[in-house]
Amino acid sequence: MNYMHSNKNIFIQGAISPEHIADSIAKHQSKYDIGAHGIFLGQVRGDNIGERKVAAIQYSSYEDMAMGKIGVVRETIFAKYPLICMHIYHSLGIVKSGEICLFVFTSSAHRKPAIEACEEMVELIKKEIPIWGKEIFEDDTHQWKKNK
Amino acid sequence: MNYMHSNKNIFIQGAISPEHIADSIAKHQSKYDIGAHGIFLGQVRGDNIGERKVAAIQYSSYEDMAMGKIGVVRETIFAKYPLICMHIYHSLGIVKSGEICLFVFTSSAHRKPAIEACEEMVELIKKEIPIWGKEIFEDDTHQWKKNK
Amino acid sequence: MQATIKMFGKLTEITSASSVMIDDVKDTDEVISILQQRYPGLMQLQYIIAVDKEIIHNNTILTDHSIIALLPPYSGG
Amino acid sequence: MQATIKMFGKLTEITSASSVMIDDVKDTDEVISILQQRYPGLMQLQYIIAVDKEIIHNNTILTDHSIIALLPPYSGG
Repeated sequence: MNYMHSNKNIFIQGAISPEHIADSIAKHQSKYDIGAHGIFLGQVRGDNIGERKVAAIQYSSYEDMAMGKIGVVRETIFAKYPLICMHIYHSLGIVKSGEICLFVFTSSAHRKPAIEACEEMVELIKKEIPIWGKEIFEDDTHQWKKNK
Repeated sequence: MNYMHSNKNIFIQGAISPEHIADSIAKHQSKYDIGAHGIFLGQVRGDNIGERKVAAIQYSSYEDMAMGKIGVVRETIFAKYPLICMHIYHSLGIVKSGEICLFVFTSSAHRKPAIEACEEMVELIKKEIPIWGKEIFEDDTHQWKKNK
Repeated sequence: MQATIKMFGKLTEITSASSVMIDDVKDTDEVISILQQRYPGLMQLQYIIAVDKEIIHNNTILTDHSIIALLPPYSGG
Repeated sequence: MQATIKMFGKLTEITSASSVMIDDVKDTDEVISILQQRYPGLMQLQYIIAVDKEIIHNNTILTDHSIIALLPPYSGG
């Protein structure tokens, strides 16, 4: 219980590397009660907006508030699904197009809870956690990202 | 179109390594139209069945038939969701408890198609692809796995 | 017609082989009937039949080189 | 009461700062009113208000050390 309610830092400076993801997966191979992992990765798109092309997104957060909200959201998800564990990482600072900015990782004995909790957690992160993305274009202009 | 209809081999001898997963993710970082990846990983549980504990699962397949069925199932999913790509890997032979035996990886511009296609693909693999798992216990006895 | 029948999963324990040959058979009903005589344990087990990698639901006439497969319930993943 | 108001996202471009101080304010309505005078551009922008990391929906009396934050629509992920 201690673990699941922990408000540990979800933020990573810069992009989330594929090696970080591999390490997270490898750490779960000694947990013999896990039968399924759900993973969601958000990747920065090199969108063309008019004449301009997105080169990177610069993320910022109200970190103190985000930490508390993540704790609340984790509890909601653990209360709803029989999860064995859940890990969440979000980038701060610059993440270039093609790089990964969000990593949600859920594990359970059978597949349904891991898959459903992962999907719901992604929605909650976008809706409840105070994070802002600033799209930096190749010509050094910018606009503030809007979530759909 | 050539690519999505390809009946390329999904089978890997033994466990799927976290490094293999990291490599697959890294290969998608040059695709600037991708904004979301959905990943499902199946991991062999060390279940206790009565007095016995599962040490490994030995997977076998009717490979010729499986290859054709995977092609059909891929087409179904690509017709239904606006995916940018999808990769599927399943182990054959021995996969020890704690190791990964199934890796489904879907990518799209926005999150919904990647998440939904990944979930549906996992269901279709379990239902439509001729693969069998033999649970090997620590005492060298075995039983044939039954999917729920 | 000579038929080759591929066996999978638990069925391989009944036949102690991954494939079985039968001479002079014309259709799948005949194949199953002969297999059940040869391996009575087969009658206890659940399986579907594929001919040339397609699942069949009715008795099917065999042609030269038909590949028959007996498939117990899948348990991949 | 002296209040510290943290600004986030696009709002930092209006204030050219990540936080703003205001002296002698008693509640959040007063804070917003003063900010709108100081930074008229604020009136064009969408945001919600948090006091001590909790989102508020009505005018809220400030206490010593209250931390006010103006939060434009989130765009994480």
